[in-house]
Amino acid sequence: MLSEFSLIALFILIVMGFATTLVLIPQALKKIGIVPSKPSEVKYEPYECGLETIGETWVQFKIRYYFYALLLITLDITVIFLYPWAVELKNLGSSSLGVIFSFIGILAVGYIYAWRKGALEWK
Amino acid sequence: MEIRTDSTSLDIDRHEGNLIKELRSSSTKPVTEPSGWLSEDLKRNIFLTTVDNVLNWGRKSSLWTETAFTACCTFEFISLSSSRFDIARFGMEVLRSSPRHADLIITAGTLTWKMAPQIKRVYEQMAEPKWVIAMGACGITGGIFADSYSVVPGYNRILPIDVYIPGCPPRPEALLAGIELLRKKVEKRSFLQG
Amino acid sequence: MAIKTEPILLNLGPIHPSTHGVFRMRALVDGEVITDIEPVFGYLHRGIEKLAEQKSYRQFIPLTDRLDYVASMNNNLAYVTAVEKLAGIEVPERAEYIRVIMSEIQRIISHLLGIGSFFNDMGTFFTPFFYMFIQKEKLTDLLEMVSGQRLLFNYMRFGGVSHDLPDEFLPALNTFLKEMPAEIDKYERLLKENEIVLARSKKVGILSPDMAINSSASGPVLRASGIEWDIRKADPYSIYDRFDFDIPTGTVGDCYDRYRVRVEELRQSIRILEQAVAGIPKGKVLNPVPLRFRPPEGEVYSHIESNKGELGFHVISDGSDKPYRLHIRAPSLLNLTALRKMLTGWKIADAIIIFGSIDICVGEVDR
Amino acid sequence: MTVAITGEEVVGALDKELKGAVKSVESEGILVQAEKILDIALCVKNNKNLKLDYLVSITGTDYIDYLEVSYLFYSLDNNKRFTLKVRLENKSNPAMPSLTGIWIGAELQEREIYDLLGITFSGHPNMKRIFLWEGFHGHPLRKDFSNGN
Amino acid sequence: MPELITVGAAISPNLPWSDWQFGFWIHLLIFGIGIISLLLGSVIIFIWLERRLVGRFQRRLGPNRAGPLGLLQSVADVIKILTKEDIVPSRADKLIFWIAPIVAFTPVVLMLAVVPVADGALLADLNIGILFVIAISSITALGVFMAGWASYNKYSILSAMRTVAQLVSYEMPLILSMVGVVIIAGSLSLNDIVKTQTVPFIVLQPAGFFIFFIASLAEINRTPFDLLEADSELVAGYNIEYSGMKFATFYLTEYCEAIVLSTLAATIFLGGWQGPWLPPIVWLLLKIGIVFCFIVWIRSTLPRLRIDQVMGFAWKFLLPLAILNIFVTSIFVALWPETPAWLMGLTNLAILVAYILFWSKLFKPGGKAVAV
Repeated sequence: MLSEFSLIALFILIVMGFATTLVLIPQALKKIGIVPSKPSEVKYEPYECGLETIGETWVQFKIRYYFYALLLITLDITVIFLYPWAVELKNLGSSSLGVIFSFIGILAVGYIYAWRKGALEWK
Repeated sequence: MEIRTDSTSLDIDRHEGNLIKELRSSSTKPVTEPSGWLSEDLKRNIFLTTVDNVLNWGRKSSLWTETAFTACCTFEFISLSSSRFDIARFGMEVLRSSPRHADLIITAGTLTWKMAPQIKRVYEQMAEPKWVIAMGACGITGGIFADSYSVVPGYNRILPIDVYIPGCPPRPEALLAGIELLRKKVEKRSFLQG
Repeated sequence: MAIKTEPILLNLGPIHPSTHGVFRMRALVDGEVITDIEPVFGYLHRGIEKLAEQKSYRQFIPLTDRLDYVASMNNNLAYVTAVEKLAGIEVPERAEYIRVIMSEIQRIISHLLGIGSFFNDMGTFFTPFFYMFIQKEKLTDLLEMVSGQRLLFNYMRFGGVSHDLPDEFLPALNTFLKEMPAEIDKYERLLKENEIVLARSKKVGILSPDMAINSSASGPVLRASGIEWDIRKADPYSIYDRFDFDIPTGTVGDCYDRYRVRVEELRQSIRILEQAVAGIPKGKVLNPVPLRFRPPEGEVYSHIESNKGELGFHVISDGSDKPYRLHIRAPSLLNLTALRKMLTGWKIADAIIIFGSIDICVGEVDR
Repeated sequence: MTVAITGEEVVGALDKELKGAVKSVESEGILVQAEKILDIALCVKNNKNLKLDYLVSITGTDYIDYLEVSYLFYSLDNNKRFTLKVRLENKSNPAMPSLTGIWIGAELQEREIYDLLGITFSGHPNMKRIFLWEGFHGHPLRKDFSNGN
Repeated sequence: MPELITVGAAISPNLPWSDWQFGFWIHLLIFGIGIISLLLGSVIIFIWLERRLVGRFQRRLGPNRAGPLGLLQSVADVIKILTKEDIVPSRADKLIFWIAPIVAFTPVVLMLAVVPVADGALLADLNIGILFVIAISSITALGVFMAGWASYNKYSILSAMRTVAQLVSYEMPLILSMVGVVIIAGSLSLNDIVKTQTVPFIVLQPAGFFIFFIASLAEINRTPFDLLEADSELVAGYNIEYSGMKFATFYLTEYCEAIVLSTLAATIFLGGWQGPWLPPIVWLLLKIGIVFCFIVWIRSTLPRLRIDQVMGFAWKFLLPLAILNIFVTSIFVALWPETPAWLMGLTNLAILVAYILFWSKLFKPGGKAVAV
């Protein structure tokens, strides 16, 4: 079984190698002169509808965006228990149903609590 | 730094006003086409022609326009990319709004001095190789508003122009002919021009 | 305890895919919500009112085309009726009918483009826009038949219109009028009950009636807030009192109502066109006026119901052949008075939709 | 038909002390002193039978020896219209009170008159140039404006 | 189901090179290069197909001048973008700016490693195929966020923030929608799932397919959820400062994601390479094309949703439906294993329709009513 993952690991290397060559081709072509390059000071300033950017760009952003990431982590744990159960449900029979439904029930309580508290709304 | 649009906007306006004044005083003569460097020793024709043809064919048949449309000619360009005079046939219906992706800027409309620094900045931020089509009488000489106090008499004061298309507004067929002219110019471009 | 976040100053700048031309808004954005927004005008200010003082009355007609470049027939009509009112020039019967036909065709074109770009801002990637554009191309052919131009027509003169209708104009207009209602139903099937359109535009950017009156909005923006005020009914100019049509008004005054009012106005324009085509008499189309035309000294303000709202020309003449002062009451500029209050507090996605639903034309805003 | 309210009718509707501010009465409008314009406008707007609640347009004109600003109002309910005129003799830096307190619609139009004619409106929330850029010399719609481009 | 014993070599027995001494490397070479070239070839074709199809939806011709029927249009795009100038903004975070396209592109190609092209013909027959796909698919969100944050541009920052919100919150419905399929198939390996699909799972699990398709539409940032690159609001989204080949990598990623989504939908729900007459790979490509055309159809008709509606839709509508779907399928499989296929499919469909009707009463369109 382990060699399957070694195949995947080698494939990851192949793809990353391919991606980096894809990105680095223009640098090589620039040396030959096929890719034109005229550096100018204005060209490297950020584009904002034809105006200079005013004020800082990397600022403290609203927490609202990250909140869903926290919510995902809490609900992602179900996957770790759901998938093995789902694979073996045929031979486990009906006894495992009760276990899983109680597990999902506990999780649903947390989910409904978050819902009622308005954590899901986008304030 | 706390930014209140009302209170601090006056000095933002004043800063932009100075930019406009500088540009207005400095741009009195038409900007000529920047002639690329052509060093003699690199003129190996055989190698050039095949690579040139493939590159120029690629660039010619996928010109992406930058949405820097100002006034009435916009609607003639839109009717060009609509179902009747379909410019998508030439692969040009991709309207990229960021100058980094675009390689052709069609100046559809009158250019005023207040807009000039913005157009110049967007042109400079476009990635090489780039081309400019001056569309309409306002683009060529300021057209019907040439003697107004706030109109730039022609885009070539600000940008180097490749193709001029007369007409106020030029018909879509005229615009298509202008684009054909530009595609011929792209075809004859040697990549050594940088 | 909310962590203190800093707003960023975002330029929805002159070169932006959905600002309908060169219009700029400086927005103070906190995360996704706009806390304060300031529109910046003037990127297309060509000084038309100053140019008017250097041109004779007749030379100024082509300049009126470039005001609201989607409604050039209505701009001509407004300017020409103003000077006729000042100088007391009579217009033949057939010319009045032709003017009403041209004005209503221009209204259909402008509303089609306005609705199309409203849905472009909503993100439908040009599909409804190109469907409406096909109908607009048919109308452009009609106007090209009459004036030889596709967009800026310079067609009307003092005392009538410059050319008579070619013979194949009225049959072509009739075939268009027969097929247009079916096309409008096609747009309705695609967009009217679309859940995403409803979710994005219902109760978004509400302009209350008294705020609309106080900020002197006009046209579909005013009528969408529930005020029934249309110059064609309130102060009928040319021969609009002979046609019967009704004025669609909205109830809530949100983006959806503005879109509905424009669609209903399309249907009303078709009704007017049918009656005008049926009743058009024969006869000459122009009472000629001398080239170096000198209206008497005086002052006049005349207004018409252009596509964006009440378009008025305030002409002051001192007896010479050049107007002493010519002020243009631009509906697009005054519809933007309440823009700052309408956009504050909404998200960027809503701000683009609300701005799109007001449907301005920058040529008219900046003159 | 949008019928014009006659000057006399409006002067009759004004309160006593405002009558002094009326300089002359024309067929469709009245000429008033610049300082009293706020009270007259308020009275015209809130008067029951006048009800001129819709500010249509403001036009500024440069008659060589004075600057004239004319306001046009509608009453949407009883379909009436009325003009209010103000003359400013001092052309070096003309100033008059702004109507944005009563009609929000006046904000952009007054900024346009400030930009193109140079009349400053006191009490205006955002008195800046609207069309031209800060640092533009002169006001284009003045008759003595040299077109130095 | 015979236990697949991999004798020495890591690949299933019926491949010709399975017992050869260098079998492992040959297998890697053939399938590795095969996947990348097949993907790039299909991207070139699908870009052209999309532009033609959107053209036809808008009653106009698509590109037909570059080469016969415009087939060389995408090739021309590639040549032009390859020789475009590379711009790295001065105030950008250089390292992350360079790495972002690679981090965004790699996971998309990796997902194809576990997709069977024919019986047993896949790069690595992991017995945890679906779990691998889910784990890898969340890395693209990271790549897109890096791109948005590193390019020091206000619009791309907003787009990066929206990535965090949207791509993350559509992970949950995506994961839970596949649990129903796993319960019926009884195995995680995609190869076994395709083999057990005597009846395509879309018939057995319509609710599962509904959630899977909508959640992955949001994952690949396609209308009506294309908030990341909302070109009418945020000028060009996260790739506003990228030009030349780095921008092409993002453009490539977008289309690779669309193709990978169609492949996953085809293998998991439409019965992968199974089909009566044609060879298996042709069946797979046909099904991919059908799903892709459906995506293009949606793209050219529907408008875009707002960020809070997208979030509300994921957490309040899709998630409960996914849990309900698992609930119902597990009861069927556990208590009543030999139910006829049509009955299970019908009840699933009934639950989906009832759920939608129940929700349509609650969700009234009309954002927060702010009167001015």
